[in-house]
Amino acid sequence: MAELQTHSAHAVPMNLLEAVNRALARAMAEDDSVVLLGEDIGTNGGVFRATEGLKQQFGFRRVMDTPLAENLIAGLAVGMASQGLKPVAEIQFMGFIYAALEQILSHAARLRNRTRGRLSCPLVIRAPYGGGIHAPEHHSESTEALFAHIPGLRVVMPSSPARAHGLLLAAIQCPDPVIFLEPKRLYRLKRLPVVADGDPLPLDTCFTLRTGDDLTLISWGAAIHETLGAADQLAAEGINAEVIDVACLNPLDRDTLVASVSRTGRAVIVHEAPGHGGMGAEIAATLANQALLHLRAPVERVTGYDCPMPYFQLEPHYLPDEERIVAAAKRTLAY
Amino acid sequence: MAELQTHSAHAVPMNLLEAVNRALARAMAEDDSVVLLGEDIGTNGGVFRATEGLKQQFGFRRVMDTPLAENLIAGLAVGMASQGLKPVAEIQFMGFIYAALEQILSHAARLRNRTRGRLSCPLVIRAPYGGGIHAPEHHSESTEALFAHIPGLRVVMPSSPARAHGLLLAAIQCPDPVIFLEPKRLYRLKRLPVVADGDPLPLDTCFTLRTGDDLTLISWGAAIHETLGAADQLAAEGINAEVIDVACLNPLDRDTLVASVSRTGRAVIVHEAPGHGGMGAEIAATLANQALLHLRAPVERVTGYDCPMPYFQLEPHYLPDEERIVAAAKRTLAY
Amino acid sequence: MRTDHDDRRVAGYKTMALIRHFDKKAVNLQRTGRLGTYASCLGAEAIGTAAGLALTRDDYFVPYYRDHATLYLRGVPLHQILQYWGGDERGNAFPADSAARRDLPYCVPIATQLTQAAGIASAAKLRHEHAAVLATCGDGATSRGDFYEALNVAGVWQLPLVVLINNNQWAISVPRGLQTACASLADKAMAAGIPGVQVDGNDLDALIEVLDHALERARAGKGATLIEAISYRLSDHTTADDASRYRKASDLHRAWQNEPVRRLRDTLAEAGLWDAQRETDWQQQCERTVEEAIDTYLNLPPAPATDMLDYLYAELPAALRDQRSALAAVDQEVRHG
Amino acid sequence: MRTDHDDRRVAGYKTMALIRHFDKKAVNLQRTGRLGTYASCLGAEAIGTAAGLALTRDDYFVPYYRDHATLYLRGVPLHQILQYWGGDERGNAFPADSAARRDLPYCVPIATQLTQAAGIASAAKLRHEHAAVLATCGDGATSRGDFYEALNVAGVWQLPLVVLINNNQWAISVPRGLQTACASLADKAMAAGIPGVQVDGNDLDALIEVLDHALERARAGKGATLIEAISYRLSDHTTADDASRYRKASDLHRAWQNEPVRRLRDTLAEAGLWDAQRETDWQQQCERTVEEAIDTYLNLPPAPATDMLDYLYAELPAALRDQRSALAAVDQEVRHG
Ligand SMILES: Cc1ncc(C[n+]2csc(CCOP(=O)(O)OP(=O)(O)O)c2C)c(N)n1
Ligand SMILES: Cc1ncc(C[n+]2csc(CCOP(=O)(O)OP(=O)(O)O)c2C)c(N)n1
Ligand SMILES: [Mg+2]
Ligand SMILES: [Mg+2]
Repeated sequence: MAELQTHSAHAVPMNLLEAVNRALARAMAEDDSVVLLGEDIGTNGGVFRATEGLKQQFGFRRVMDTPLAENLIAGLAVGMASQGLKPVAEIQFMGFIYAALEQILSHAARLRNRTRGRLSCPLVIRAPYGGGIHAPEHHSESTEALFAHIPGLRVVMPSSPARAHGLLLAAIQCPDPVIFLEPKRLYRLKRLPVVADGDPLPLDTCFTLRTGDDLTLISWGAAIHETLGAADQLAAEGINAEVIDVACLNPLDRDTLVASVSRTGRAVIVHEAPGHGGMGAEIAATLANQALLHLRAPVERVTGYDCPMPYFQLEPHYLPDEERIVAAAKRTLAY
Repeated sequence: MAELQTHSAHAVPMNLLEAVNRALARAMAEDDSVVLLGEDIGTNGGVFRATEGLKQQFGFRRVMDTPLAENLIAGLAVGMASQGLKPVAEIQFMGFIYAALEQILSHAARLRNRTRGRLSCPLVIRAPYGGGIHAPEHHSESTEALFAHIPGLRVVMPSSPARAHGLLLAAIQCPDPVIFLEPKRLYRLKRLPVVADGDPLPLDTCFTLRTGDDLTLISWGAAIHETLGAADQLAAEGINAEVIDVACLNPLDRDTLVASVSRTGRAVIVHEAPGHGGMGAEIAATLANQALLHLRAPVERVTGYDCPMPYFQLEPHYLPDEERIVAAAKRTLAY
Repeated sequence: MRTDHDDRRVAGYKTMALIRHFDKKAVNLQRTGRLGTYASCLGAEAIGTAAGLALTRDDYFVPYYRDHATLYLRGVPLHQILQYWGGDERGNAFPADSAARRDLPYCVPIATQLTQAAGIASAAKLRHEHAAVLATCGDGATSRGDFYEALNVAGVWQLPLVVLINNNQWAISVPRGLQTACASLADKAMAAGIPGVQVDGNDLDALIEVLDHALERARAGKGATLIEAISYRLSDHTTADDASRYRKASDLHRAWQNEPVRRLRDTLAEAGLWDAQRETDWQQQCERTVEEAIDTYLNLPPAPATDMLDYLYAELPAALRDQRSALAAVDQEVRHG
Repeated sequence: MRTDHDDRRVAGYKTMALIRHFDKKAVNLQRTGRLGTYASCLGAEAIGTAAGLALTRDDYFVPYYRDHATLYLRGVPLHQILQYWGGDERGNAFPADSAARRDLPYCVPIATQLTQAAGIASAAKLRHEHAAVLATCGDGATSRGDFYEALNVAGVWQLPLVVLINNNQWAISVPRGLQTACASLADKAMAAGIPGVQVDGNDLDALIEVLDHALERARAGKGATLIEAISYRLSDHTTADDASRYRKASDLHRAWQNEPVRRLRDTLAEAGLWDAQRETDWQQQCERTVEEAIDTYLNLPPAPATDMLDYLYAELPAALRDQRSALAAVDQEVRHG
């Protein structure tokens, strides 16, 4: 699905963080069953201020500061969702989500299936993810692949204020459990127009951000930023890259990806997470399987190294940057 | 690396479970710092009897029945390993390992790196994995992909008594943290010769179980069984399949895989876990990248469906069987 | 004069006797290959029954895997309980008109149901329902952090939650004394700032009293309670276990002296509420009821393979269409092949 | 007559004053972009110092992220503490000849260090060491299941473990009263069947006494203790936080009245163990020491990019060779470009 920048009469400039905040406020205003829970989300408005003002607006009953326990947060959310509430839980940083994995994998993702539709689990778990803000250890993780491999879950990663807004609205309305990973590096990057009363965006399609015929650059979340930058650099040299924001890693819109690469014949996939077993592998494998005869070069992956995100001194060397993306694109073109 | 069935003077017939038990006993006898911990591993000898007799032989101080808490088991093991013990923890079923993920991902896999080599974490976490024994819910999981994506960890999955024995010895001796996943479906399948005083096997190479020129079948763990069966069926029709047991999913021996498929030009990857984001994707992506010009057909994946392993009535429809593997192989050959 | 209370006790006894019979038959079904691994409730009949009697239709029940009696009293037919243990998720689709309609299904990963129960309790509180949530677990479960996290939030949020521990002295092969050094499991409530009560888990009357009190307290907005019911697991852990490997026959023998079913029967008989004739009649009734349930169970149509995808998401995602077609083809084959 | 005990108190005061100065400078370094997010220990100087004084070289220390004083006393140079907070893992490579040689590094994921500490304690017990393990955490950490799981196993295995809670009343913006309804955090020890003690976290003498006792008890094989030290976080949570958003200036002001450094100075002065001259001299010494540490820190050579792979496994796996070469090329470029 192609979505080029929407400009509308109702559009208001927002950064990604404000877009998240506005989507939460709107969802809560429109639906009483939407409740928020997490650490420091009340009076403090969240450590990034994503929930700023919401406790004041909707009261402490709907904006719950929990005790400090991520497994608890997830379990509470599962319980609430099983009875028709729509909990939106915040995990303060993605690096602290692992204690919640058992609840997510064994229960949230399975409750509907396990009860053959009698109960469901319409929760959203939001977490800021990714590096690039010189944060402490464990504050810069990109482990989306762990969640994308869990059947029954939806994994959504916006990369612009408009997509953060529209996808978060959709995630909250969605009757399935959703992991919503917010690129904290882009939180305050720039204000872009968002249609605050616009429709939710679909949860199972890629977004084509830029069209081109020479190769396809595929990415999601924060790395979209460098990917678009690389596309600009390539354009300056007369190379037209198509740029696709995958946005939803499970279920995955394979059709858009395969169609694009079948046309361009070349693909570079960019993500921040370690390459080994990352979601770039799934996409590369899919392209190589479904577009094999169209491929004019091997599908390349530009990713984090196969080590934990280093503490911030070495972080710049870890993150895929425009240079690495451009180099991979050129290798692909020269093949 | 090629390892065809070893027959030696010292070989003793064992099933996979006995091979695990013997490797544990030998490691404990040879090294005082090896200790076992887990639920029901003491007097009961483990619910599958993998630790049968070890408490009697080595005492309750070295064979510790823990309170019922997987997060605790992993944390204890990390603490012990940080001070030079070599804990071998049992998680009773892989479906109960998720509570331990935070300790594994955030600590075990990172301790050496975090302290720049001052401390290390030579632990082994064993867990029976996979379906096919008509077990209760959560008792049939294959979530190796979650662990294979964690840098700093080693993920090992044996598929025969000899490999279980040799790889477990190696895992215990290894100075890195190892997740050791035992195919419970093969535990008692058949007794095969194991050299009880043989050397540990290497932890970073594939095992070529059968050579062939027509295509390469790639698998690991329990699915090796059906994969070998499929190779037999194909052989009956005059098709010679090479069969590679990946065995170690991280670090991954890409060279052996690429070399084989570069020669045969065709590959089918088989695993029990859901396909989406599974380790088949990493291998398919690697092959398509590094062997692109040699590929005569798209790399196929035969996997579980993208849903949780169903409770046992539907399990037979979920698990990849010989028929599906043979069909994929033939599609590949007919391409 | 026969009171309401007496009626409840007699009803309780009938359920306990029925479930005991059901349990025996379920183990037999497993032994003859017609059921999967099954968790017996032998020795836990009073606990499960008391829970079922104390709960109202407005309350919520969050079971663990030995709560067959409670689910039965919540309106789940026995054949559906067998269907679950027979490896079929449809067993968890509790009847829409039953008290169990919103209850959580059996929970396999130990203690994970407890934080969920706290979540249900906070939903009930948010909606100002006059309802309590009862969650159960075993003694082994009290070692998992979830147990503590759930009690802790229930304390600080004053949730309408009652956690009932079936302390049957064993977690598979691990005895209670190796789980914790805490003098009594009820004392663990202290850590959460809520009341903790110990009760004889073989005494239906005592159980009902304690549960009534705790549930009413919860419904009235006065907060959570932890209950430790002391019992003994008279069966193997499950049909996959052999308890003789790790516990003494003499201990088991001693525990049988205090088993809940006969004990209640004797009490009722002494009070003139039960007699040999009623016992014979009821045992016959139990046999008929359980036979019927088994019959229904064994004749249930198999689930289509497509079920494994059809309930995963609210709507089948486009990404799964091909996989569903493959499974539909399997179903075709099964039907016609 | 001046006693050993007096010497220890004076040494304690000196450390507390030094760390207070260090802390102020570290916050400044962060504000001027020369340090990463930093967790201040303002108000926790007595706790950290008492821990450092009570531990022996044979003991093990398992810190959380505010334990700068303790690490310093364990022999970690101040510049290395800065190096860690400056975003460099080499800060965790504590000197091989120091008491900290085997200590765990700062732990960021709340409470996860506690089960590890229990593991270390069981290793020490297995080896019959005369050693205790001291692990620290905050009040917020007591809500995580790990806290409870660690205490529980320490109780049932009689481990030589002491868990010291720095109850500074806040977990970022969440006050102690929203973490738990338990009357005192020390009471949580009950759930594990171990003793729990409350102590004034602003009183070095009291802290040392309680710690000495608990650690000696642990070393003697008598089991674990939970200690709740009551303090107040006088700083923002970290340099990334603004506490004025969620707490009253008046509360903070009140807490300052009881702050540990001045309080100990006054006590020592009254006892004739300290005076204005010594204070001036020592403050000057603190400034010099901290300046030197900052200097050393700022002049540390940057780590090569290859470090991110070189310590991940004991030996570089073949699978990572290409990635290492790519990083080595980056290092080349940095050096020559
Ligand atoms: C998280 C988890 N770990 C391990 C298991 C395997 N297991 C099933 S029942 C059980 C013992 C539970 O003991 P207890 O809580 O006392 O309940 P009981 O079975 O005695 O009623 C164990 C270890 C599990 N189901 N879930
Ligand atoms: C598992 C986990 N969840 C969340 C965080 C983010 N976080 C860092 S400190 C903190 C509060 C900790 O409070 P407390 O335990 O009282 O220690 P204090 O900082 O007050 O000393 C939080 C929520 C974290 N580091 N780890
Ligand atoms: Mg039990
Ligand atoms: Mg605190």
